[in-house]
Amino acid sequence: MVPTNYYLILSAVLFGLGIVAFVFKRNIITIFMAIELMLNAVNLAFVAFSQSWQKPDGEVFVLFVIVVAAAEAAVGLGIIILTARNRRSLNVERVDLLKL
Amino acid sequence: MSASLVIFFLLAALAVMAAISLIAQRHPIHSALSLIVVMVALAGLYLLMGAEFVAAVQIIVYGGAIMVLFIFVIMLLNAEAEERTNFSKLATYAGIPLALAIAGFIAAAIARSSGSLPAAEPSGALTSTKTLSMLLFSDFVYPFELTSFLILVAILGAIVLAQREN
Amino acid sequence: MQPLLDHLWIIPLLPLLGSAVSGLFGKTWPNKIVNGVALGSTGLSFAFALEAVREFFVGGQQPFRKEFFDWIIAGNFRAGFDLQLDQLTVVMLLVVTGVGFLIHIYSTGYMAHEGGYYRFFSYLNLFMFFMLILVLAANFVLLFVGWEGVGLCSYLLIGFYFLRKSASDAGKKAFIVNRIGDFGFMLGMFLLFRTFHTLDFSVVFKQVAELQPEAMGQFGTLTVAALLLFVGATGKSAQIPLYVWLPDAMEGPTPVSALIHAATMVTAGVYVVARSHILYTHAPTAMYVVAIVGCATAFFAATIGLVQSDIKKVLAYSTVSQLGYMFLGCGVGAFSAGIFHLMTHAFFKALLFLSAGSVIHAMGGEQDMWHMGGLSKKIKVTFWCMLFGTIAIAGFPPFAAFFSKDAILFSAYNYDYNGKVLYGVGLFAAIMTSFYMFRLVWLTFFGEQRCDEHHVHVHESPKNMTVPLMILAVLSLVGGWVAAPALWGGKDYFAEFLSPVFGAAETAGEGSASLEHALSLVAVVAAAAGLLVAWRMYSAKVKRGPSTGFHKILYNKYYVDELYQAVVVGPLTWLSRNVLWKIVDVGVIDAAVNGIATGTTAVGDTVRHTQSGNTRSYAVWVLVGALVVIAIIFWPILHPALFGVVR
Amino acid sequence: MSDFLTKYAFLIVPILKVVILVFIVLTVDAYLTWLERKVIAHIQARWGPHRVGPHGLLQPLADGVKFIFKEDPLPANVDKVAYFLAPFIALMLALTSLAVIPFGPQKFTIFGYETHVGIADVNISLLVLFAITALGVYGVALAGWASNNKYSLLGGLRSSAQMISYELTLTLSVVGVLLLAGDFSLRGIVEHQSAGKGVLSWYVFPQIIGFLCFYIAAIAETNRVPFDLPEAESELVAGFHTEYASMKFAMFFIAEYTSMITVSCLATILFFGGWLSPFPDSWTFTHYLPSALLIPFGLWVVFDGIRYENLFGRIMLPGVGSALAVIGFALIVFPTLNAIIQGPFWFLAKVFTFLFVYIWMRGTLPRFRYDQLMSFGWKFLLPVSIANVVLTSVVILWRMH
Repeated sequence: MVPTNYYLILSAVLFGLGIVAFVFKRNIITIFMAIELMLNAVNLAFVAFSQSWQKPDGEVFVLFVIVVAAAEAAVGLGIIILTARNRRSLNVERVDLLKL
Repeated sequence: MSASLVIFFLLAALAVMAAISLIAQRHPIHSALSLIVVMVALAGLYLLMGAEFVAAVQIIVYGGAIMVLFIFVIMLLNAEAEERTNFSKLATYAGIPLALAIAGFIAAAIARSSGSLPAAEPSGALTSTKTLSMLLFSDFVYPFELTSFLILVAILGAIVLAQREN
Repeated sequence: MQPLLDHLWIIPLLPLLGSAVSGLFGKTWPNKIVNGVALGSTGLSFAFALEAVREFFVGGQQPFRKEFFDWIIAGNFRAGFDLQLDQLTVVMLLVVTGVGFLIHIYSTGYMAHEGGYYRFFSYLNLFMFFMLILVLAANFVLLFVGWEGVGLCSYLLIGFYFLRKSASDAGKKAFIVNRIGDFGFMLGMFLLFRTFHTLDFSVVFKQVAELQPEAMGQFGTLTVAALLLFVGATGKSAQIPLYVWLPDAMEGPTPVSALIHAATMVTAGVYVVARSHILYTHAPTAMYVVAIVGCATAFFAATIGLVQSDIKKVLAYSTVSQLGYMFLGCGVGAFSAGIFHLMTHAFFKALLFLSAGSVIHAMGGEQDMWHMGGLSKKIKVTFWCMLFGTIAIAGFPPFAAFFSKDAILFSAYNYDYNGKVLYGVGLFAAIMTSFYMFRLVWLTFFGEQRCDEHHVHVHESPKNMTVPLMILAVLSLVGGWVAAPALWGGKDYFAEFLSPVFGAAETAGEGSASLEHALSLVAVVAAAAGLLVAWRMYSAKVKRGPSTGFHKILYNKYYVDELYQAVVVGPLTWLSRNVLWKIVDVGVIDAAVNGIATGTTAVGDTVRHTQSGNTRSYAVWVLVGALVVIAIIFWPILHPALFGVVR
Repeated sequence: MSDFLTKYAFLIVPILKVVILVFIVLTVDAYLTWLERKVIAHIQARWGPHRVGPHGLLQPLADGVKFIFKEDPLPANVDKVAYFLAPFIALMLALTSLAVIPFGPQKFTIFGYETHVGIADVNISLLVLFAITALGVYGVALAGWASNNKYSLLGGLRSSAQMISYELTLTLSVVGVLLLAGDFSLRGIVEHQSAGKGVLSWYVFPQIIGFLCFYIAAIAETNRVPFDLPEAESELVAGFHTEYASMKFAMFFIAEYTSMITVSCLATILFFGGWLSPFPDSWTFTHYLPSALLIPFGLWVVFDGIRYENLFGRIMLPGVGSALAVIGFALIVFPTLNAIIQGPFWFLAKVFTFLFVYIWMRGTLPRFRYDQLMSFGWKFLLPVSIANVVLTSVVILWRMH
């Protein structure tokens, strides 16, 4: 059988890659994808734990996470569309009104 | 080296590769495709662990709805390859090391703490959809209803955001 | 069945409601409505008090005590809203509500033309509330609430004409002087709590009663506690050395002087001493001090009263000296006599003050006796009332003070520790009392009129002022008769009534009836002597002579105020200005505040630059935060890992 | 040799089954095109293909050859990866979805390895099916985007939007069946429908609303008329596969028809009792229905064949007809064979009916306008299917108590 902490380490690695993408990418949509990647990594950890402890709660939680991700995608992409319309660019570094 | 271990390593390698390509690709569509691959690989891992329902939902919702939404938006905005600007000195120099540091932290913590966990094996009774739905509608019923409300809010928000004011 | 006793809280609550209503909404109301509220609440609480007393008597005079709700609970300390009703309380309750009600009626006439009418009655009702709390309280803490409350109301009412600087100064003086006394009182309470771990009267006094009385000249816990409480009493009841505020308090409206500074509030000190009589009987030293202070005050104030020209000042000093008598009574162990004198004094001193107020009202605000004279024809009612009061205070039989003052002096005479001296001084003070009172009468009502008709139009006061006067006059006549039988061998019904409270504490009383007759005869003679001297000096045409020598000293009240100014106030002011203000406030507090402000600005200026507006930089900041949090969470797992220590 | 087979049966048998299935499916696809052209032609009072082979029976072969040998131009600056990936995704998913569909009841053993009719028998086969169809969007969307052509892009956008919208309905309409059956496995669902009263126990009767929603949504999912907006030739040239030619185009084509088959199978299984006979088992004579159909048809083909205009036809058609007739007789002669054939027979019959309805609709119905499509999907179909779910669950609860 596969030891649980293999899964956990894999999820940690994916999470880290998600963070890297989060800071490294400039395209706002891709950054959003990075967030989704992190969520997936977390889901993997959840499932691994729930299977390891033989408790289904973790999987229920994964379902919730997926729902939240869906809602987030809907709103986030709406925001992205708006930003792209107004700023004529998807590069986050060109969206820098957030200063004094 | 049992078969499941082999499958695990194949899928894990696939997932990591795809994640790396998500970072490496310049075009958002390619990033999205690699992300889809990651998700499929994760679904495979769920199956390997015996969480069939979650695997299916993972593909149906993530692969079938969310990522399609992403691609749809990318097409809609006709996004082209990203320009690798470096206006943020901080992100350029400190970003990647910090990210790796965090990942290392977590990985190290897991490696040191979770060695004694029982292996994540598939067990029929556990992940039968019946069990999940029972749990979902008994213990987690209020969170469940809340999520429905959340989705409603998200729909409204998306509509309000996306409509052109006229 | 005690329908009202079980809801004793109603009695104090009514004046509070009246005060709140007239204070909050009365500003725009016509005087009639304010009268309705004020008189209604006071009268109702008087009626309820009567009912409560009736139930008390029906219930066989069982001391009543009830805990209505918990007010403070901290550890093993409990201070509840507990009210009690025993014989002593009955006396105080009736005096406070009854006299208070009369004075309220009087005020409706006296204040009719003043501004801030609703304010006045709001304060007055508030005072009634706190006074009732004070007399009904069943533990020291609640009593202290009333204590401070009446102090506050006294301050507010003395400074009622706050546009007049002298008035507001007098208010502040009263307040501050009382602070000193209250400080002593609080220390006393702390000491009692530290000793007995509770402040309930019943518990404390029961424990005290079980203790061994301390010897004379011994300063044990009980003595110190008793003395500290007495410090508070001196402050509230204007005894040496804290009496100085009372004469100035005459700046307030006359009804206030009558109610607060003659009848009720100033007697609170006496009440406290009598209430904790067990404590005092177990601390003879403290009792001796009380007796001496009381006696000295009685004499001292009387001497000052001899030469004052302001009618109210005379009465003020007479109040001080009468309070001295009460303390003398308590000090020599004749608590019932002290309380008895408290009651009678409440009647006749209220009567005197109100009559004086009526005179002032008639003279259109004139208070200097040298500008009066010959008023007896003009304002008959006031004259007769004033005369009744004077005779009463002077101690002629069968008026009230004859019995009460007589009882006190008698007890003093029988006091073990050179009681004869106390008796002598008290007697001399009695002579002076009757002197300055008759002096007041002659200067005010006889002789030729020293004011010109053109400015002042002398007129009798309206009914709502004269009626209370008459009632009080009657009271000050008959008020003492409950003790009358003692003269011909009967028994003193008042002492009888109070005996359940004081009981064993009553050390006075021994000594033959013949001696008692002799002493009362002496007292009457003394009063008559004072009357004669006053008649010799002031019945003829008199004009104000130059004040010289001893007279000057007396007229300036022994320069006590100046002394305090030099010794206490001056140094304090210097300290406050040069240390507290210039160093502490400016140097420390303001500096700290401004320093924080400037520091914040400086930090903001530097940190501001991190806000580049670039989203990716913000993302990295998020990462930093996350890293810190994760590090903190995982530290216990990780630190071996980080330092390469392998399991 | 044989022990080798028995040893590796767990590998060999599935591979064999896959090969056979793929072969069958591809053939069926090919002849489905032929059938479609014929039927539509007749609906439109034409002859349809009849040059290549008798009654154009060899037309599919010709098409296949054409696809293989046609030139395959690569449009200017397309996104190569996506451009090549798209058709593969489409075909792969279409074929994979067939893997979980059971075609018959029997379990049989070869090389001592017990297996059944159909590739895989997973207990959440329905979920798997939906998962695969959910991914089906990418083929179309990527194709549309990659080929760097605004018609294609529009086609891709339309198709992705359309597919997402109708997928909801597709899934929700099935929930009713799931509630009744309480099982995710298609085999289990079919077996639940075998309970007692023959036809009446099929889910189409309690779930008629669900069935209608399902079938409409399914047509939309497969981008068939009247929902074929992704390739609306009158507006978008050819929609998402405008830029595709030869084999890649063929892949899209095969994918489309395969998904048609899949959907038909699904409808059969979910609502029409899969391989179950509509008649009660007591009627043994219905077991001869296959032969009773095959023999006359074969004879008619023979009879029609001898009078065919050219020699090739006169040889081929009687051959085919006699072969069919022989099969029919064989079924009568060998009852065991007949018994085995019953399930697949009914299954195929039902599937064929649905396929025919597909073609029929294409022949008759006009195409939706895009806004009509969307409002129909979101404002009518989705609410109805949700209502269906609620109704079903209420009824079930009411039955419980």
